[in-house]
Amino acid sequence: MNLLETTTTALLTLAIYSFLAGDNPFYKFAEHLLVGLTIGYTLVITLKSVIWPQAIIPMGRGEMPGLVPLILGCLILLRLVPRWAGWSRISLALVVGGGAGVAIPAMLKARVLDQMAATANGVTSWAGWIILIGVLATLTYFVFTRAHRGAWGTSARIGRYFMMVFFGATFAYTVMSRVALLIGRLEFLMGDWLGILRS
Amino acid sequence: MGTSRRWIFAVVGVVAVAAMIFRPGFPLSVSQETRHVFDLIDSLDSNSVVMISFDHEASSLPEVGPLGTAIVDHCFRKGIRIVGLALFSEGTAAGYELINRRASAAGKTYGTEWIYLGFRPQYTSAILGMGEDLGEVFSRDYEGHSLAESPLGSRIHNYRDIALVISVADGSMPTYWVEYAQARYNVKIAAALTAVMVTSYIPYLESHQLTGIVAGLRGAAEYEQLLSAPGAGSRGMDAQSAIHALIAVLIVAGNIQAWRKRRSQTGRGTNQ
Amino acid sequence: MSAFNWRCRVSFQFAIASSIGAVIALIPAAALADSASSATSAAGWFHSSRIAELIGIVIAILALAIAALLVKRGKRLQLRSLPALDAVGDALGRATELGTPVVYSTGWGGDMGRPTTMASMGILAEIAKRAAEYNCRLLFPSHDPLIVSVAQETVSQSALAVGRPDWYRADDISFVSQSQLGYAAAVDGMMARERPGAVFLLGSFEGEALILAETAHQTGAMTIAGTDSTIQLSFFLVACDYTLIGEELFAASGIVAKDPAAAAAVWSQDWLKYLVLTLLIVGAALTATVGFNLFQWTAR
Amino acid sequence: MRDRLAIITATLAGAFMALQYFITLPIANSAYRAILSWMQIIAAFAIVVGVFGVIRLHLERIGRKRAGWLYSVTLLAGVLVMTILGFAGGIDRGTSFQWVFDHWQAPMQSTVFSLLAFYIASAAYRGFRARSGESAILVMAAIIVMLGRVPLGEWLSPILPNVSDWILNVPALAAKRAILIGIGLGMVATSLKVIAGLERTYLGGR
Repeated sequence: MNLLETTTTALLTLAIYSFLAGDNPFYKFAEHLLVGLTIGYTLVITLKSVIWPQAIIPMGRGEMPGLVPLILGCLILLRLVPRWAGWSRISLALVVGGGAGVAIPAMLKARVLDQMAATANGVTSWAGWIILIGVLATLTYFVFTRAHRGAWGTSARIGRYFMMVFFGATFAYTVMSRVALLIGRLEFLMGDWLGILRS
Repeated sequence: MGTSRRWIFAVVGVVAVAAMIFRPGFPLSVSQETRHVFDLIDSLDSNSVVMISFDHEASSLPEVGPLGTAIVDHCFRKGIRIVGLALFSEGTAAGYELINRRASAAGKTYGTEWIYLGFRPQYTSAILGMGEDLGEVFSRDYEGHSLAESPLGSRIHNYRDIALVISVADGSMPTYWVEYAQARYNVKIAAALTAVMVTSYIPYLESHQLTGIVAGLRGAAEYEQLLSAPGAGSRGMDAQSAIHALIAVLIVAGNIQAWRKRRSQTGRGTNQ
Repeated sequence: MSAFNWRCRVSFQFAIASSIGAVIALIPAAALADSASSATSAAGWFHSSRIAELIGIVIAILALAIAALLVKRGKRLQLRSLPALDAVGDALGRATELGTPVVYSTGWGGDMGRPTTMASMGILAEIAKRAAEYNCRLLFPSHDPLIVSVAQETVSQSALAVGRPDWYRADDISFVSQSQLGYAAAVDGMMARERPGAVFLLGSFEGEALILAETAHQTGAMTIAGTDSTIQLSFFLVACDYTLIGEELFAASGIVAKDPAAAAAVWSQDWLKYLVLTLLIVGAALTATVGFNLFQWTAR
Repeated sequence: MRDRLAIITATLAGAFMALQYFITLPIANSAYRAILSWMQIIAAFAIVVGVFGVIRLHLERIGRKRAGWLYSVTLLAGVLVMTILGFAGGIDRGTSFQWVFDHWQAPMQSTVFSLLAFYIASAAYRGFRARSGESAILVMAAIIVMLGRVPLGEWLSPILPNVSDWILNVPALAAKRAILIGIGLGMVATSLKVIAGLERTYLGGR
């Protein structure tokens, strides 16, 4: 990388960081440039890697199924015409309904059954029993049609304690990756650009 | 509130910069997982081939880049050949740059000691396809040379010619490597991950579907220590320690401040 | 309106009947497939290893149908209050008093196919109604044009429902950028300039969660958040004024809607939770005493 | 009629996508993949609509010389640069499109992401107040795990990493599992409502 290249990159980096001191023209410039670039990037990638190969080319080959996605896509384009915008609901319905359908068995397995199995089968150690108690207590917290009073309330409160441990731990745990991102940018600014880091 | 926040931001910046320049160098113990991956690569014959797949987004590079660098350095040092590729489009250029930089530092030639295959979308079919015929999935490499004509490229036909696959990832891609390449073709898979992903992959390690895991900047620092070549990971680790400590201090300071404020308020209350 | 009710009922009954019918048709097939070849995971045309999910779905459908039936017959439910929902009124009132807009984001982590986004839309509908009544401007920046389409339909209907169609401005519900951090940068900028009185972060969030929450707080907004992303929950809990934890987001969508079907869904969720609790206790007892794995059909 | 068609579409698509999970027939699998690709294509066409809307909005700002219209010019310039480079020069290695991505877009994205390190610090100062027993637990867990995962913590106390691992693997895991189960049930109920036609916010009404 030559100096001019790194300097433009460094200035854009600093313009984003300037937001930490408050909104300012440098940030506004960088923000709008970034948004513009990402929109252009997405548009190019979408047209080249989805619409062209998956919607236009199959239709060009005369494949019948190719016509369906094209029609569904065009229905979405009707949103640009306020009078006919309502027709886009059919395409929206496919996305919403299809997504819901995919989610039902997938979520039931990954989020409910697998978690239950791991919890119930884990009671072969002390840790497993603590986990079981934690899962039961936390689940009682999530019951909505029953007031949190009496024994039920105690259980829900224990559940909240478990959740607090979880939130504190995840927060701390995630700090690691986020700090790595800052370090990466500082590596660039101080190493590649200014050259003041010894290896 | 606004000013105290700006002070916090300034202190974070200063502490990170200072830690990276002055390097306090806290002693670091190497985890079993990292040592395992190191030993695994160390035990390979020179001349064997390792496949490194860059399955991450550009924004994760600061965290997985040092890991990839340490592993690539280790392979080159051992005389192991590297075949690079990407199953995430954003990892493509970053992966190529990374290997290229380390190759020129180690004096390795493209085509015989390393090649880069480039990116293929539809990762399931790419992973499965490479198990049958690698040349069918990638007929040309990233630089545009025909694979059949390159000395290293003509040596690898499918996973039987690969000693180890390492997925450098920030998401679920190693699971696909495990489910398709490991389960069906029995190739060894290791994962170089972001720190947040580790807990999701421990079960795969315990079931031996994954041969090894190295993760995060800390994993990179540990690996560099094993190589006795401190780099971006070790440098980052000092900053990491410093910022973690700073945040712990801020939590305590915030509590002290709140406690004092509360006390002065109740104090006023009794005076009235 | 009655025509709408009629359509609603017919389609509901049709859907439930067809789902149950299809599932019931599958059960004997599953049993046959299972007995025909006990070891292989995929015999005939049915994935016999997936029987547990099938049973789960049947139970969930029955629970929803029975709850809907009971609610329709006039069974009243006492739902536990959620502080985050109670705070919505204060948040909107505050923004109205200050003369500032409110910002609503469903997060970058979800799309229209994700049930979480759907649940968020239910809450958006209610917030839009109140914002329209207060004549408080509602800004809805999004990373996904399909979410924008749905949000526009939702908000314009809400405006119509409270008799304020003139309040609705389509341009305020807009696509920003599909890029996670492009989106975060733009919403940060929007909050710094518009200084919203309240910010609602309800949906699936990823790394942008804390960027948005902290900037919102910095600009002085009251923040009400809720998400199904377990990692981001911890950030919201620390940085926001109110947080809906995981399932509370789905329940909130049912609670604000004040319509029988939504209440029935919350109720059926609770029944399923009782079932989960029971199965966990029984399963753990069996594992600990006789080493029997109650969940062997779910493991693959 | 149009809306009824939409509801029927949602119901059929949802019911099929859920049921195909249990069916091994190749035809079900190829229909599943076809519908997934249609969903992807719909999303792609929606991008075109979205981009069109953004361009119209900013052209209007420029035309009316609204406050900050120069920034709108910057934004449109960004869109134009990427679009022209992408279509004229291609998007592969060594193209200008890739250069702009590598030198401008990706570094700015990483920088926005790295703002998190600062925001985590300010949120920690403000949000971790040990007002009650509950929040005291939150604070303790955070501090132990935060220090337990870096060399500094090991240096402070050799048992800190073990305690931190225990917290993550036992009590935190318990809460996470329960939260996941709750979310799973919420998602299933919401999805069922959509397929049953009870949830119709996406049609602009209930």
